[in-house]
Amino acid sequence: MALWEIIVPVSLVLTIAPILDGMGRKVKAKVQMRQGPPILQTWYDLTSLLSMEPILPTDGLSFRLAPYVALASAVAAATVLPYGGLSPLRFSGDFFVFLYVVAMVSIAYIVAGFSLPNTYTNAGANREMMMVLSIEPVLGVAIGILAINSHSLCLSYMPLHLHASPSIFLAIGLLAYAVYVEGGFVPFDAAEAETEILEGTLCEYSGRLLGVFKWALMVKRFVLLWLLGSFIVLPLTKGFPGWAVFLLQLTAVLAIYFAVVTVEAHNARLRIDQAIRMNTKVFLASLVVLLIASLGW
Amino acid sequence: MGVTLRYPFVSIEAPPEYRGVPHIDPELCIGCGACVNACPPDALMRIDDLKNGTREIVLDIGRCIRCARCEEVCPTGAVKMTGRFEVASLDRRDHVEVVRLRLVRCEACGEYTDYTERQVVKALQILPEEEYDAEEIKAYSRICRRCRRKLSALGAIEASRRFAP
Amino acid sequence: MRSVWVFHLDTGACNGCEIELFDALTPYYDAERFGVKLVGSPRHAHAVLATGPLTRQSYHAAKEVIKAMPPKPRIIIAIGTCACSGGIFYNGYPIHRRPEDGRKGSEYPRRGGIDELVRDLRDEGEPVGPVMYIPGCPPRPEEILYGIALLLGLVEKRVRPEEHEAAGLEVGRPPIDERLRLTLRERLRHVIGHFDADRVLEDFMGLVSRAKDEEELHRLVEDYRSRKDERLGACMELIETEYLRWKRGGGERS
Amino acid sequence: MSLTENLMIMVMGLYGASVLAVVPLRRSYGRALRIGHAITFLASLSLLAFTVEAWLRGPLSFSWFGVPFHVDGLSLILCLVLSILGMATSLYSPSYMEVYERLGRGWLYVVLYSTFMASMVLVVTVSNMLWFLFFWEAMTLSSYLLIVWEADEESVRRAGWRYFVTMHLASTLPLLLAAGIMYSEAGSLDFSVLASSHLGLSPLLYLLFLIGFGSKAGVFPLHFWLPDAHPAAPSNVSALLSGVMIKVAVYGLIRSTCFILKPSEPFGFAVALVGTVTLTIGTLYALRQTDAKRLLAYHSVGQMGYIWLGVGVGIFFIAKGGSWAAFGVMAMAAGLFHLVNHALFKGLLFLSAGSVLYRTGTRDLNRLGGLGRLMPVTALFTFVAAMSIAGVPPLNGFMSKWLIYQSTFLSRSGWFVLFGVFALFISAATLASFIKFYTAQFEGSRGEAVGDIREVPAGMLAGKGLLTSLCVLFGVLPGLVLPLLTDPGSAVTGVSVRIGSVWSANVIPTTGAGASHFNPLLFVLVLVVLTAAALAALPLKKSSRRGRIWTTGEPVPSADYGLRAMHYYGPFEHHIDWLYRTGSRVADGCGRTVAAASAAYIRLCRALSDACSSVGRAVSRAGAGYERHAGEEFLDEAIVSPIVDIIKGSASVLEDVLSNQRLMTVIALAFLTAVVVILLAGGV
Amino acid sequence: MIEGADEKHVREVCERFGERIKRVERIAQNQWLLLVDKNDVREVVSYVINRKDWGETQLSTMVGTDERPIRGRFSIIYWLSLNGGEGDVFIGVKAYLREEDLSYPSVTPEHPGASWYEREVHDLLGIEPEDHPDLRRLVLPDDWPYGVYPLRKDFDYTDSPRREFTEEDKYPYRKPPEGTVVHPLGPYHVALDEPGHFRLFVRGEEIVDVDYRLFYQHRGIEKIAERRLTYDQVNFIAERICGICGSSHAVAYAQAIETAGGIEVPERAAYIRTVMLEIERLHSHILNLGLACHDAGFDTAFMHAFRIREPVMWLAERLTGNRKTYGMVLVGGARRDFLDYRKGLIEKTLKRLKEEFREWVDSTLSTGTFVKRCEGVGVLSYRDAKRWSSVGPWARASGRNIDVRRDHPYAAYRDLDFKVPVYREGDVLARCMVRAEEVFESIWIIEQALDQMPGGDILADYREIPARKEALGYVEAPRGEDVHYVMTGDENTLYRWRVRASTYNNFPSLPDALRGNTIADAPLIIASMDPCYSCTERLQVVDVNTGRVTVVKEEELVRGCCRWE
Repeated sequence: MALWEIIVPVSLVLTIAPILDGMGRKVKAKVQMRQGPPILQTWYDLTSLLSMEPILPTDGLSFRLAPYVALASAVAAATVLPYGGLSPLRFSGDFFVFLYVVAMVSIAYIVAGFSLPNTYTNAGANREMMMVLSIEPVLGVAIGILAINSHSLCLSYMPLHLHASPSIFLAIGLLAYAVYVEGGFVPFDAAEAETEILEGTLCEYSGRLLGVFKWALMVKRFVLLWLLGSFIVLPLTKGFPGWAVFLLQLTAVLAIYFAVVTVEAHNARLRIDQAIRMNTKVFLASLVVLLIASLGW
Repeated sequence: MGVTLRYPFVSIEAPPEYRGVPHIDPELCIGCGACVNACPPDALMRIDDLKNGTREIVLDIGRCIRCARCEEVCPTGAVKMTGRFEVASLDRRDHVEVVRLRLVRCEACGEYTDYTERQVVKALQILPEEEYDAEEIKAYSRICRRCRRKLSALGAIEASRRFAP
Repeated sequence: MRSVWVFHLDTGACNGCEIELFDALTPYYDAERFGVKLVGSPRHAHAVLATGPLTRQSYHAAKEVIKAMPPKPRIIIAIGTCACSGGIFYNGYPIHRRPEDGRKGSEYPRRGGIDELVRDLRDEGEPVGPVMYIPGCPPRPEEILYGIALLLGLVEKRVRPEEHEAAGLEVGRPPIDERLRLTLRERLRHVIGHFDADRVLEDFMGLVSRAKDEEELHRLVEDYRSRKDERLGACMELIETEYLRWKRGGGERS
Repeated sequence: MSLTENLMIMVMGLYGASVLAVVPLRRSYGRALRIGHAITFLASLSLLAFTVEAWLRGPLSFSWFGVPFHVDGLSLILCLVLSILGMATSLYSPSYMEVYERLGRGWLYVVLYSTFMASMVLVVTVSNMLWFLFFWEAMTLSSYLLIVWEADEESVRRAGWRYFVTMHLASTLPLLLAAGIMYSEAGSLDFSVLASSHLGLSPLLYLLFLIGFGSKAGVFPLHFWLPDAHPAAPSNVSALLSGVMIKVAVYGLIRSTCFILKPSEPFGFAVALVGTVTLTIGTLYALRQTDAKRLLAYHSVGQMGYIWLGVGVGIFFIAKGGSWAAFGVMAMAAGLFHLVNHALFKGLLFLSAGSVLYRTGTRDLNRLGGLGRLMPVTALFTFVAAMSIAGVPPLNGFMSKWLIYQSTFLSRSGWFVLFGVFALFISAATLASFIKFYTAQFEGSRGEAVGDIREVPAGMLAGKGLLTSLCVLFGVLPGLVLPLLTDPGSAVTGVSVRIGSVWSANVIPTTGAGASHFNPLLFVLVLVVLTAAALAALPLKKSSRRGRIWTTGEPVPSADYGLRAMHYYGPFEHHIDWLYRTGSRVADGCGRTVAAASAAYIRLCRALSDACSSVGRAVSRAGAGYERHAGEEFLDEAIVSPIVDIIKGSASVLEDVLSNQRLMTVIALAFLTAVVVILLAGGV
Repeated sequence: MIEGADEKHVREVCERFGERIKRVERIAQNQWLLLVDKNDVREVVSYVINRKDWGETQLSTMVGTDERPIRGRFSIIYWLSLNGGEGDVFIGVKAYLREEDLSYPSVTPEHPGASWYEREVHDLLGIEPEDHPDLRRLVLPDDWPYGVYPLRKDFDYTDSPRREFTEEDKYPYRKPPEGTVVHPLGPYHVALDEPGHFRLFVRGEEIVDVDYRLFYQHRGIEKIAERRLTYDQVNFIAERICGICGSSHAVAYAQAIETAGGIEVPERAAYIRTVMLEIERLHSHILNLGLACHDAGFDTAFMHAFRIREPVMWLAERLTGNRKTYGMVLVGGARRDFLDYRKGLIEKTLKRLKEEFREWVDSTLSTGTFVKRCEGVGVLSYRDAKRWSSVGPWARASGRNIDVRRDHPYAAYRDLDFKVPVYREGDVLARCMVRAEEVFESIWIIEQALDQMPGGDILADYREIPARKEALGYVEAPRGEDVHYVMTGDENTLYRWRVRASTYNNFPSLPDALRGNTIADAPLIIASMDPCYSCTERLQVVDVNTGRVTVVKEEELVRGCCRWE
């Protein structure tokens, strides 16, 4: 494993994630019949934030470090994903490592949110935790079916060894749902609800720290989408050259993101209890899928 | 299908009915101060400098609520609501419009009066000439209130002398 | 600067500016084009959009807001006449004014609004960035966009202080007698409102100066009535009648 | 005698020495504790030496005074845990026990502590069922006495009594029955004899073991005693109870069902199922708690579920055999790894809760807050422990959970995958709970119970520091302990699993070919480097301006601003309210059963005591001044008054020392049980 | 029977109280003033308001006046109205208070809706309602000294006295109930467009109780108007009470003066006013619906609502010269006429609006997530709506069948046909539905008004307005009933102006709607009330004693120049 194999995907996600966000804003603007910001707007915002000196509500270390940990975790999660033929840090069972490292972004978000005596940040943290709690079983079932089907828990191995079956399509559907929820897209953005709790944890962040945190959250969304995209693209492109697979993955992620944004634009935000109820319903449905899968279909 | 206007990258005009920023036409303003009296937020001010004999009609469009009362009351049509609205600035001084007029100097005592040269001209224009002696009025118009009162008093004394032998 | 995150700071406004502010963010105006984004916490903001005349009750909270912002750039965008100078409410008893500014003065530019807070903050040693004044009551969304674009350096400043010496004694003389004009103007104000009255009157004066005699004037007026709006036509008729009555009554004896 | 055996003697000797050393120090509380724990620390250290030595030498058997011992990998795992926790608590306790100075009896505490530790060491090394039960009972008894240390609290007495009765009814009794059955079939109770006598796979035996060890381990639905008992004890004892004692039950389970009996698929499945239910219910209950130690106790239940899940899957696949045998070995190793890890982080968490209690006098999370600034080191240690139990990489909890997930998700069985899904979900719930645990104590504004306090003394920090560093070490270098953990499985199946190097942790033999081993250290490096890079590239100036907390403009007193522990996760808890309702119904049912059973138990004991009352009364006349405290724990007295009287009569030296009536009764009970056991043994 | 009680309801009141009603005066077509002793105020008011068979009785406004310069006493008037088809009646219950003893029995224990009114006169005039459950400061800023009453005639308006305060004695907020913490909402919260501080006492997400501090926008215009503004200028400040429903205030003010002064408004002007009021309602309702979507995180619907609304703004701009503060109203009529092309513009805009808005409503209501957020949320029961005297869509969604346009017709509404949508659910969804239906009704009203618009002048020629005349002006603003009370003064100037905006009556009932919901719902519930804090915090009361000359007419100019002493 050469160093560049890590550096390339890392810089890739760091660069593309904000652009993707910019594209999302553009798409949303189009749905809303307006011109919208330039595609690079999120980058402009980010650079502007990163160059700003923050104002800190506390000296607490967890508050200060959380954004960096979040960013590092999100980026680290990217290193176990497959990019075309390249998967920088592949190993058996890396799916769970991926999952937990992605969860670390949430953990940083939550701990930072609870690190202040502020009901806004606390509510954000609280909701994020409940969201994670309620979506985890769905995610688990999706992974379980994929594992049953592919006999592996290695991210770069699993997609290539899936056998077509009804349950696998449903499993990818579940995965998509889980990614959607985990990504905090409307209507599941209760944790960062701006009009309710002022972006939750981020309410108290400013300047550079805010920039880093926002970046982390964007990267997290991106890696989640990339995960989903890989599970869709890789099984269909066995034998393709690596660069082609990579381009297809990129296209798939873009397509998924556009779909996600369109869904986002046509929904109101669910209250956290409604979101939990919805996730539970999906979980119960997913148990049926698991049953189907364990029957070998 | 977006509906977003290209403004400000293209210039646009406000509709003709729009009550934009008011503007005082210095050619028409007679300095009567009707607008100052009518202005609800005191965006218009009349500042007399009796030393130098000038009157300033000051319009601060940063205070103006654009109700068009000044336009409504202006007897000469000097104050007009324009279609202009692009008046943002980092410097509040940019928002001030000053029209400086000359006050009439009293021919009797040499002090400045509290009305302008142009007010006199305008008043004479309106005056139904057939009912007044234009020349007398013209003469009186250049004398300040105090002197006028004095003149009247003197005139009264004169008259009483005449009628009371 | 390509990104301005703004926090809305209402210091006692009447809501008009707020609504226009919202309008500026919506499809027709879409301030997001310039990277403007309304944020929920002052911590995120590059700028505050201040509206309102700065009431005493909101003064303390507004101070908290600006102090909660990152020290740089802390731009203040004063939207609306109230925020620029206190507006129509400028010297009410619950309006915050610095003691030295008084409440009656005739200084200009007129004082009041967010400026009072900015100066207080600067006295306390808090860094505060530039203040962009966007007057209007309320400003049109275009005006707000213009102000922001000006801040971003996308457009030129179009306003400058104007100072005129009105030295001449020529005050203009309309084609009809000035006294008649003023009387007609007041009458028309009751019929059709001052805005249209001025225009009708102007039109009429145009016709008078074009017409050589009464017949031609009548023809022109008829022509005007047939072309124009019913209400305007009625007014024109009224003016003509009044004009002729006045004229025949010997108004122009001189 | 080998070095190993000598080390074992040294351990026992040191525990004995600690007892002897403190008995003369009856009047000096502090010194008794310091000296006693200094010796127990050495004992734990020798235990560690013994563990290492024995591991290097391989299994060995020996016998002392006719008691047979056998030390193999499985025993050593527990010995390892015991030695580490022993060291930590020995360092921690002298300072911590100041909290209980008003109760006096420092020497007695040391005696009980040493007995407790020694009994556990003996339980996991002895190789005869009867002696196993004897030490088992000694462990129960000494732990009971430690639990009711604060016996002047009504709630503590109640919790202790509940624990004691449950243990006798649901643990000792089934195990005794099982021993009886086995003896009737094999004619001996030596483990080696039992193992070689090919006992039939009687479901009854499995069931008895399941109940007997399950109730000790606190698995659902026999967990009800645990959330009361663990918080009742002093925190250092809680750490041992949660950290080690309930693990001894896992040892017993594996020892009995894999080594003595044969691993069985249905049994494995049952264990995994029980584990899953336990982890789900225990943790979801923990989610709701706002009492620090109660929360931790419920998590002990939950985490026990993880261990049982891993072990159960292990037993299932070991029984399945064939190509799955290696998988089973790893699954069991996963469970055992979690056992070790849980001992570390749960011990640490209890010690942390104790530290907070030590300084603030409360464990009500609602009344705490803002301690991070005041007790930074404790905060850090607690954070590590909390993240570790929540399974956050790169800490040890993650590694064992990672293994448990693999052993369930890769099992290709819908059921086990479902178990895994629950494990995954509950991992999130654990996280939620521990974020609450950590943030409610150490972050936010100062709670109402927090005064001007400072960090706890160095001794306490040292104890916690030891555990903290091991939490990190085992997370980053799981290869250090994995060979030991796979040993029991290998021993049963004869299949040895290649662990790879000490750096890596690929332990699940999968079909996922081509994937390299997981190298946690490398991954941690990546994480650290990325964080460092982010910090370096976008540094945070120390001089950044400070602002007030944003209250949306209107000042709010910070004491009223911010959620209290009880407010965390309200909607979610509301959503799973049905579970809590059902759970409490079940717990109530169990409680009622226990109440009924204890009534019967009391009647039995009373009959027993009536039988020997004549003897008792005769002797009791010699013991003067025994006062009955009618109305308080009357049953104890009814049962044991004869024996009490015996003690009174025969050992007048102890009289002024053992002035606490309830303690008397308890010690008497110990004798009673011991007598029963010895009688049985004699009969054998 | 007392003389003057020539109406069924008034007669009944008089018969019930007999001698205790000292005087009855019919001050306008539909307005009666009953003079009682201050100790009888509570009884009379609660009798009227709690008469079950009188349907939707309502405390419309309450005025306290410093009448010392005229009568040497303070006065209070409770204005009650009958609604919902019971008759076009306003009953004022008036009592005088001596300066030495400004206390009187509070009405609040009998009718909670009186709470704010009484707190306000307590703040501004120093009148003491006895047994009032909560006499904390309502209107004045926290740093205002105690015992200084700005509305008294002897208070100099150039004063702005201060007191030093610390954060602790800033305002006596209630302590959070056991087991709750404070979730402050505002003054600067993104979901509140205007400052206002809500102290939600929450148990996690759940709102257990609410305390609030409003009046961040109190601008104290009464004193400004008293000293600085002339009589006609008041129209413009009335318009700036509220940027959204300013026209309603201007019309209400003008109508009050017209009623007091007996000025006949030209019919055409009444129609123009009607059309402008309805246009204002259109933009206001669509705006509110959009903001509700925004608060629920449904940005697309928010954007589309504003897109659909924008042509209405353009229309207003072309009709009046400004998008918001129309400046269309003067006492006696209107300021701009509707020319033919302007009518055409209206028709064109409305046609487009009707289509687009119907589409918008359909698509928004078919968005499951949005409906989920609105349904059953923030329920205000009919009982609560009634006991707080709530008005407008907020009350209509809770089953109160009240609408000033129908119950007390003004302007041209008597000639027009329209429905009053009433829902019984009382939740956010019901409020949205009421507003959506009212949008269609408004379009229909404008269409009729344009068809029927008569000719003639748009501004009445009037001379003097008699002094000491009292009257009410009332308008159904987008948010409900606006009531303006005026008392004319000498020389054609006002003595007292009391504005009661619709939100003023709705606000106190908000805690009832908030309790039991979650903090996620709070912004949505608040938005669904469509609060207008600036209205509420308006200009309290405007007294115009000393006016300068209104318009310098040409005659005056001539006089100025030509009249020598």
